[in-house]
Amino acid sequence: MWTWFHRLASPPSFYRFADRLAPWLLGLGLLLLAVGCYGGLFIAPADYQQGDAFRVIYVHVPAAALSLFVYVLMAVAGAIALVWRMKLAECAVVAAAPIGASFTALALVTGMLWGKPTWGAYWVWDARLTSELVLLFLYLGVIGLNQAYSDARTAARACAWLALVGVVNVPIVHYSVQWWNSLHQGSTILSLEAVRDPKISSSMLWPLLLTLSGSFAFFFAVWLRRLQNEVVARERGANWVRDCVLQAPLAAVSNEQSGMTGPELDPSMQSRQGRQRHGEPRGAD
Amino acid sequence: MSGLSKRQKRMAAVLVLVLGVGGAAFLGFTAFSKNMMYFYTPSDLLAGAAKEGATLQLGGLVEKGSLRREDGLKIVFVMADCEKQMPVRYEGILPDLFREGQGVVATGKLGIDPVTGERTFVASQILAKHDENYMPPQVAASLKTADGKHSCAPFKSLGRPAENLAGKPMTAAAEAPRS
Amino acid sequence: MNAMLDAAWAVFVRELRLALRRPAEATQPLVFYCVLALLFPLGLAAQDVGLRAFAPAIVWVSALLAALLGIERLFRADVDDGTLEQWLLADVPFPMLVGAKLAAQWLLIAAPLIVAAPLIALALNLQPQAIGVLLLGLLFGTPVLVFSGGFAAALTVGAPRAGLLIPILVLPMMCPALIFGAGAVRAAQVGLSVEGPLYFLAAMMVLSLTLLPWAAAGALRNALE
Amino acid sequence: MNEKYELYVWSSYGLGAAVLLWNLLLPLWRRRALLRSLNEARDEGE
Repeated sequence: MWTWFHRLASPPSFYRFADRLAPWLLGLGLLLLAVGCYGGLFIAPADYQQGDAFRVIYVHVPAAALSLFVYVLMAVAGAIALVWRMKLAECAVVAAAPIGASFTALALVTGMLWGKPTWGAYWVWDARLTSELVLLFLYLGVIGLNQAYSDARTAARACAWLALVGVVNVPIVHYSVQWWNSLHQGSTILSLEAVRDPKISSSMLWPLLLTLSGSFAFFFAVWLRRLQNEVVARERGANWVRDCVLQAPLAAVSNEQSGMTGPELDPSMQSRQGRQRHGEPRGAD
Repeated sequence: MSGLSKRQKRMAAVLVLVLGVGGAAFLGFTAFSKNMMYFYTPSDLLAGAAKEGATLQLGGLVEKGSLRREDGLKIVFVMADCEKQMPVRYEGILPDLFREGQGVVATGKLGIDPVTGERTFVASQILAKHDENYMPPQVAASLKTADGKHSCAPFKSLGRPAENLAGKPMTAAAEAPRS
Repeated sequence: MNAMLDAAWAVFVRELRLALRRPAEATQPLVFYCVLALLFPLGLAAQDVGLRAFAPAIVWVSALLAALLGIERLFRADVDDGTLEQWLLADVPFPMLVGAKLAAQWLLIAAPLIVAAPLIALALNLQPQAIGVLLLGLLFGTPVLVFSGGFAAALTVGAPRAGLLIPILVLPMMCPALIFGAGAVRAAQVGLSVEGPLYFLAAMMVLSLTLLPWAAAGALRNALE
Repeated sequence: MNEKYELYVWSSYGLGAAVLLWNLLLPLWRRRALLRSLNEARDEGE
C-alpha cells in the first residue's frame, strides 16, 4: 500500500497514471451529466410546490456539494504538503482552487436563479448564502496568493496554509441551515436523517444522483489534467518530462511543427484534441 | 535554555491547541443556544423578544384558512409556529409559493393593527420558505391531511433547543407518514 | 518555561518600544479611524435618522479598515533586518514569538480604537444603552481583526506587490467579526437579545488567538526558506 | 415546462454547461502552451 502510494507520488508515474485515468473519468462524468440533465429537465415530474422551478436542483446541488468537497480536498492536500513536503500535494492544492472557485460561483448563481421564482428574492443575507459567499472569497484568495509569488513552491505552500485556516468555514456552510433559522431549506440528501427517511421522491432523486456523481467524476478528470500541467511546468527541465511527455501521444498537439507522430494515439485523446482545435478560434496562438 | 525537552514542548503545544479549540467550540455552541437567528418565530415575539417598532424577520407557517385578501394588494393572515400565532398585515407582491400552509419569512415591524387594535406584525416584504422535501403533485395529494403536510420544525423558537422540535407536526394530529 | 515567557515578553516590549519611537506613525490607525467614522455624518443631512441605523456598521467597518491600514508592512522590517531569522533559530517556539508580536500590535492598533469608540458612537447618535455592547463586541472582535491581518501579512511577506491581495485574504476571516459585532450593536439598539452574537465573537476570538499564531508562523517560515 | 420558470431553469443549466466547458478547455490550452514552450526549449537545446 505505502510503496504504491510513494510510487504514485513520483511525478513521472503520476503523469502516466493520470493519462490513463483522466479520459475514462471524463467520459464517465460527461455521460452521467448528460443523462442526469436530460432526466432532470424532461423526465422527472414537476414538484408539488415549486413546479418546474425545482429543476434547478440538478445543477445547484452538485455545484454546491463540489464547492465544499473541493475545499476540504484542498485542505487535506495542503496538510500533506506541509507535513510531508510532498510536491504532488502542493500541486494538488493549487490545481484544485480554480475548479472549486468556478463551482462555488455556479452554486451561488444557480441558487439565485432558484431563489427568485421560489422564495421571491434573488439574494438574502442568511447564514447559508453568506457563508457560501465567504467560501468563494477564500477560493479567490488562494488563487490570488498563488499568483503573487514567483516561486511556485513557496506560493503553493502559502496556499496550503490559507486552505488549512479557511477550512473552518466548511462546516459552517454545511450546518448553517441547522444551526440558524434560515430561509434556505435543509439538506435533502446529505444528512443522516435524509438517509433514514428520504425527502425526495425516487422519480426525482435518480437524475440528482447522476448529476451529482457525474460532477464528481468530471471534477476528478479536470483536476488530474490540471495537476499534470502543474507537475510538468515545475519539472520542465527533468529527463522524464522529455521522455514521457514530449514523446507521448499528447505531443501530437505540437506535431504540426515538428513533424513527429506519436506512437500510439488513444482514441479518446484524439477526439479531445479535435474539440480543442475547434474551441480555439481566438485562442492562445 | 528553556528547560523543556522537545517532547514536553510538543505536549504543551498540543495542550494549548486542544484548550483553545475546545474553548472556542464551547463558546460557539453556547452562542447557538442563544439567539443567532435570521428570523424570529411568533412564540419569540409573544414572549417579548423584541420591542415594538424594531425591524426584524418573522418566520412561520401561513395558518390554514386565515388568509384574507382586502382591496388591492393588501392581505391579512395569521402566521404560526409550533405553538403560538401572530396576525400579519402586508401590502405588496407575493412570491409564487405563498399559499396557506406554506412556510414564509416576513420582514417588518411589530405594531398595532389600525382596524382591530390587536398586536400585529406589519410586513414590508414576504419571502416563501420551501422545505427540503420534493415530490410529484400526485404523491403530495395522497399525503394530504387536514392539517397540511408542512412541518413547523424548521421554525425554531429561541427559548427551546431545536432537537425537541425535530419532526414535530404542526398540531396534535400526526404529520402524514411518508414512505 | 520561564525563559520562553521571558522571550515572548521581550518581543512584546520590543514591539511597543519600536512603535513609540515613531509616535506619529503609531497613532495613524486611530486618526484614520476617527476621520473615517466622522466623515459619514458629514455626508448625511443634519440629524438624519438613518445615521443611527447605520452607526453600528460605520463603527465596525472603520475599525476593520483601520486594522488593515499598513498591515502589509507588519513583518517587512523584521524580514529585512534579519530579526525573524533569529526568532526562527531561537530555542523558543516560533509561533509564541509571532503571537507576542501580534498581541503587541493589538495593543498598539486596536486598544486605542476601543477607547475612542464611545466618543465616535455618541457622534453617530448611537443609543447610549448600545455603547456597552459595542465596546464588548470590539474587545472580542478586534483580536480577530488584528490576528487575521497578521496572518495575511505573513502569507504575503515574500510577495513583492501584495497590497491588493491582502483585502481579499482577510475579508473571509474578518467579515464574520463584522457581521456579529455590528449585529450585536443593532440588536442592542432595538432591544433584542445580544448574547448570541457576543458569544460567537468570543468563540472566534479564542479560535483566532489559538490557531492564527501557528498559521502565521508557518507562513512566515515558508516565506523565509 | 411551465414558461414562467423556463428562463430560470434553462439559464442555470446553460451556466452549468459554461462552467464545465471552461473547466475542460482551460487545462487543455495550458497544456498546449506548455508543450509548445517545452518543444521550443528542446529544439534550442539540440
